[in-house]
Amino acid sequence: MSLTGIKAGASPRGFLSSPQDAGGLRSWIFSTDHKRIGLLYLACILTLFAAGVALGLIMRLKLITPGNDLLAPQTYNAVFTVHGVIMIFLVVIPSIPASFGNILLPLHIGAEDVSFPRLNLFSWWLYLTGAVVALVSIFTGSGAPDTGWTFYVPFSERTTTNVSVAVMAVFILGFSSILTGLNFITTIHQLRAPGMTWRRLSLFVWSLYATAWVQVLATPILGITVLLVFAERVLNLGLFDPGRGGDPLLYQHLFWIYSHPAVYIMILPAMGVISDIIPVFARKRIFGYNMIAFSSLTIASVGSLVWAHHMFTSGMSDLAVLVFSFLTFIVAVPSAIKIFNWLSTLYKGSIIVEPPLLFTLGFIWMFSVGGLTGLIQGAAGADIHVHDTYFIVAHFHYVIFGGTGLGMFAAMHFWFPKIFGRMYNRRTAAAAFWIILLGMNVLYFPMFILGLMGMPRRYYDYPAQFAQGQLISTVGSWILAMGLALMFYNLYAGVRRGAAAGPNPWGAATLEWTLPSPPPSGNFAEIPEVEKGPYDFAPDPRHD
Amino acid sequence: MNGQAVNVVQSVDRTFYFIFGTSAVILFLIALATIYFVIRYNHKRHPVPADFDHNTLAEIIWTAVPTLLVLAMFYYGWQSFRALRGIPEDAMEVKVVGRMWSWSFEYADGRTGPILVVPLGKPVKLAITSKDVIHGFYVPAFRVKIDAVPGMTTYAWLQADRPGDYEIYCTVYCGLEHAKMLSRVHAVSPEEFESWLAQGQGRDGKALLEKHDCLGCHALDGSKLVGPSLKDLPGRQATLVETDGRERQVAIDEAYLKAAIVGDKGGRVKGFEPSMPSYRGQIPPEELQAMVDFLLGRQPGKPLDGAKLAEEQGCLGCHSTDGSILVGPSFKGLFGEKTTVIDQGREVEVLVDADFVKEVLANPGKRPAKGFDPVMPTYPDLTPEQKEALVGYLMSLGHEKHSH
Amino acid sequence: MAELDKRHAPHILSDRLLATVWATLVCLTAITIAVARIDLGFYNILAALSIATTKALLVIFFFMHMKYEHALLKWLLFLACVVLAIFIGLTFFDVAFRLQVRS
Amino acid sequence: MIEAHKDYAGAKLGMWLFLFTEVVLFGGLFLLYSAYLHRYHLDFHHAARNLDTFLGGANTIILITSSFFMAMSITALQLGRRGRCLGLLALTVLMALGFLANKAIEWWAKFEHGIFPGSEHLRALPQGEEIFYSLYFAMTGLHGIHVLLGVGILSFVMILVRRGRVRQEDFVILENSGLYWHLVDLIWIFLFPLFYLIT
Repeated sequence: MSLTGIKAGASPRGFLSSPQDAGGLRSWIFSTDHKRIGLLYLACILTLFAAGVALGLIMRLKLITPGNDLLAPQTYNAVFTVHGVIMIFLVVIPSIPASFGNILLPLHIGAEDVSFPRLNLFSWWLYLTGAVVALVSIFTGSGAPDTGWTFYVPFSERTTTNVSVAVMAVFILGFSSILTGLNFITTIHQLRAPGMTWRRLSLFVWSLYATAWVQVLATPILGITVLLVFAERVLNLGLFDPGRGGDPLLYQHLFWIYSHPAVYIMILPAMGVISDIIPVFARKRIFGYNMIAFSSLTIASVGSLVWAHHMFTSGMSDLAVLVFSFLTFIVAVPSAIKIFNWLSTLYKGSIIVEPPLLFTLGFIWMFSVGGLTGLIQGAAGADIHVHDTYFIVAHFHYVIFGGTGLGMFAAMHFWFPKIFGRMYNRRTAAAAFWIILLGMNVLYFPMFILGLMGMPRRYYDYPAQFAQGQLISTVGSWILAMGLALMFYNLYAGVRRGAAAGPNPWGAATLEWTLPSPPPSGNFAEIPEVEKGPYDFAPDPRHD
Repeated sequence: MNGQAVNVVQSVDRTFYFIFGTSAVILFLIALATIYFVIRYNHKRHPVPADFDHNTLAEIIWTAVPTLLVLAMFYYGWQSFRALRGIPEDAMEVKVVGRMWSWSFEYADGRTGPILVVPLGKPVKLAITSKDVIHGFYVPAFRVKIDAVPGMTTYAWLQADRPGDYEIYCTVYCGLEHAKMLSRVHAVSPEEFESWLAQGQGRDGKALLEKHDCLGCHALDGSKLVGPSLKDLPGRQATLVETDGRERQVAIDEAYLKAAIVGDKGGRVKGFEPSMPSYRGQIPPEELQAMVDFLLGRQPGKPLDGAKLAEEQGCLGCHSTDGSILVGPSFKGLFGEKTTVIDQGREVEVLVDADFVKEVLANPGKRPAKGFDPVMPTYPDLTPEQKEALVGYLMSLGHEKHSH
Repeated sequence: MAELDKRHAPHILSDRLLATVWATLVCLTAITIAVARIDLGFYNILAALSIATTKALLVIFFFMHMKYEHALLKWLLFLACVVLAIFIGLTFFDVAFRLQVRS
Repeated sequence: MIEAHKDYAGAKLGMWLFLFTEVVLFGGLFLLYSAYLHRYHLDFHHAARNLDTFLGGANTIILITSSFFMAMSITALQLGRRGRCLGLLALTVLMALGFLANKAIEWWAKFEHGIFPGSEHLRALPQGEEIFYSLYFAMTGLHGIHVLLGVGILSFVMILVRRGRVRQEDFVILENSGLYWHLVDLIWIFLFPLFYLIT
């Protein structure tokens, strides 16, 4: 699309510029424009991500040698709890859907906004409220929560720390997530542009759709669960307390009924991002569109049935171990299919290596490590040994940071020129990527070994035989931090001083690239008629 | 024996290596493919992309093959899980109790201890539970892990084939000292095990403190762990913080210690978390008494050493035992004699007997000795036993003079 | 592409139909109380839940207009109920088969 | 500013999705209920005997009737009879308040007997009965909060109807509030037999 597509009189800064009479912060925090809301989410998420990373670095520093007393035991316990709560509930779960989902969903389907723009803004306010309440729980009352992000009973009922406030924060955040999911499902059903059939949806939208269903149907279980923990602490209700006839394992069931599917809330949108980026840089239609879309739905649905594989050592029935181990292995298949489809898309393409593709390849590698080590945990017997050890810590950091994190960074580098109308320095971005990749592996790989050696997680101190791995891991954390700093600095510089990017720097074929960068407030001057699929590149594709 | 003699560790490890090997190959192929494609089909080398977007045969293959592979993994995983769960019928049962933040192991004869002693070559069945929150019982060397859940008993088993010590960890986060909830499996020859078991449980106070897991949180050497140290308690005071934040001083005496053990001391000790679980109804009275006696420095069955007590309480700083006059009258020859005191401004003769000594200890300013400054402090913290012991001590010094 | 927007004008339910549904619901309530007074053991719970489900379906299909909604919405409702049933059902693989419940 | 969507079907789809989340929210409690019923079925039978079937039955009838009025009020507005719609809505809210009053009496009576979460009396009962009462308070309490919210929502909708913001041509807000109210009724339809009738 040429520059003539820009509406006459449209600001070159598109939705980023405010009307004359309503500038400033208010025009952002009360805006119902999905792109502004998406950017607000992105800003909050990245800020909290930085906070979470800082806590992670502190923990790694504390663990650099055995017997180190940089942090008091109670402080360490609070730090890993807060690191988990921030990273899971405030960063990773909303990460891609709330930020890029909001920005891109209406653009991808050719709509002027989501179905319920005011509800969308309300979701963000709820998110902000949840974040504030979470912060309040850290700095007030009898000390930051020290339960781990899982809030397992009966410990979470007994500890005197500020758990009651923390679980309310989780409840509020859950509500925010539900409303976003509900909004997205309605939008995808109702607001697709003429000609935008289900089979012309981008795979990113498909992944958002699958994710949204998990958000709507699983999150309420978390809501009621944390409400009950709150009620046990504050109202003296006794539903999980073993001293009063309660069954603490039921808490774990309820918790994981949400929190396992939450892993798919985290990873599916990243897979969607990857599915959208690969064809663009291979200049080739996505391989197996139907299978990828279908596997998103399969992962979301079967993935909701495997929760108790977090409980193989909990003392639940052996039959349940059998059933959930089996279901867990079944859900591995659609993930494998996605990987093979991505590889086949690269096969015989005409590949141009740009930062978004680098992060995408990083995603494939890291997610493969995380996914494949997950198989060890799915196998009932092998899981017993590695459960609740550093092996798990390594596994989920590979999946969530290596997967969702790199997916998010890929999305940031891919859609950056669209959102800001500028380009970052691509060489610096590539350098940052390699440093991040190196740092992640030095940080997390030793944890697999530590876990196999028997090092349990959530230990503020450890016996001497684990010292070497812990030291390497801590060094890795510094490499990773440098890489992240470089990447964020580069993006920030791009926002400030980057060269103008033009409407479609990558030569991509989804609808958002037909708009000027940044897109104008109302998106499309008129609702487009869609006549081709999201990956049907023009015959002479190369833009340069 | 009964088909259960399969080596669990080998079974688990076989599953692990099978999955690990398969995964490593797959990972290698994926990584290789991405790198190869990016180089081989780089736009410089391969400017025109091929135009295909599906291949039914390939898709069927790469759905079917992973499905078969994961089903095989599932099968092996389940087999090794069954090996872990299939407890041999001839196993010796040991009860395992987790509590914040220590393990305790109880054998069939009621003997308990903080480490798990097992005989070589014999399967040991562990019946595991918890007194407070969920803990995780983990022995990496045996690939054994199962949660200790309050209100429930879970089971595991292990069999040691080589003598030695194997670490036990807690794997479910359980609060402040989760990282220090360590113990070990001590594997010894069956003969050694039998003789160890035959020794029976120690019954002295220290052994009992160990038995009831006190020493996981309270050191005997003065160091500060989760709870205050139990060293040199007699005559000390504790600062309690009540729930409303007010602080008060209490004497560490028998009543206090007993209340503290059952969770009734009415506040937390300043500088510590109120994390001590209540032992109400869990410790037989005679064991409780033995522990308290030990903590208060009493020899069980023997009276307190009055001389030592007088020294510890600082009496001898003002009262000599050799007749010389310091700040107060000498203890030598004091007991059993008449002495002159000031009672409400008047000089009165009183007999120094047990009642008088106790009165002075409780309220020295009431009837101070004539010729001395009324500077003696009160000793409200002394227990009745301690007072008796001091009386006895004074009596012995007085008796000495009479015998002259 | 708003697929739910087939704009068959909103269906208006007559007061008489609503009153019939209401009367049925009241009768079912009476029946369920009556049935509960007969001791059928396990079947008491089954009967109570069957009647409750019938009542729920009446409310959903008439009071909540589901009878007149697009098939998609019916399927989604079905999906939500199935998901909940599966959550409860799968949990019973543990709850009903745990070796021993109390120490 | 984008003009407000008049996507009637979309608004209803969104509302139904929200109702699904409500169903699943209560679903977590139903899961607990079924698991504990399996574990303590005798205790549950004993404890349920202490609940007043008459009060519970009366509340069932009250809610069903209020649901009925709610449905009729939508019919009335669809036919353009605003006064009748308002009257029926008022009746619905009145019924809801009646339900709450009834519930308050019932809870109060329990409190009088020393039955409230964590009470000495409860602690002395068999564990299954204590769990039963905990579930009873949790589920009817959460339901009660929903009734209270419903009263608020319906009162607000009454104002909108009066002001003509909700009218014959544009009544999706009324319809969605109705859906919410019927859901509250639906939940109670299940709570009633589970707590009052399993003796």
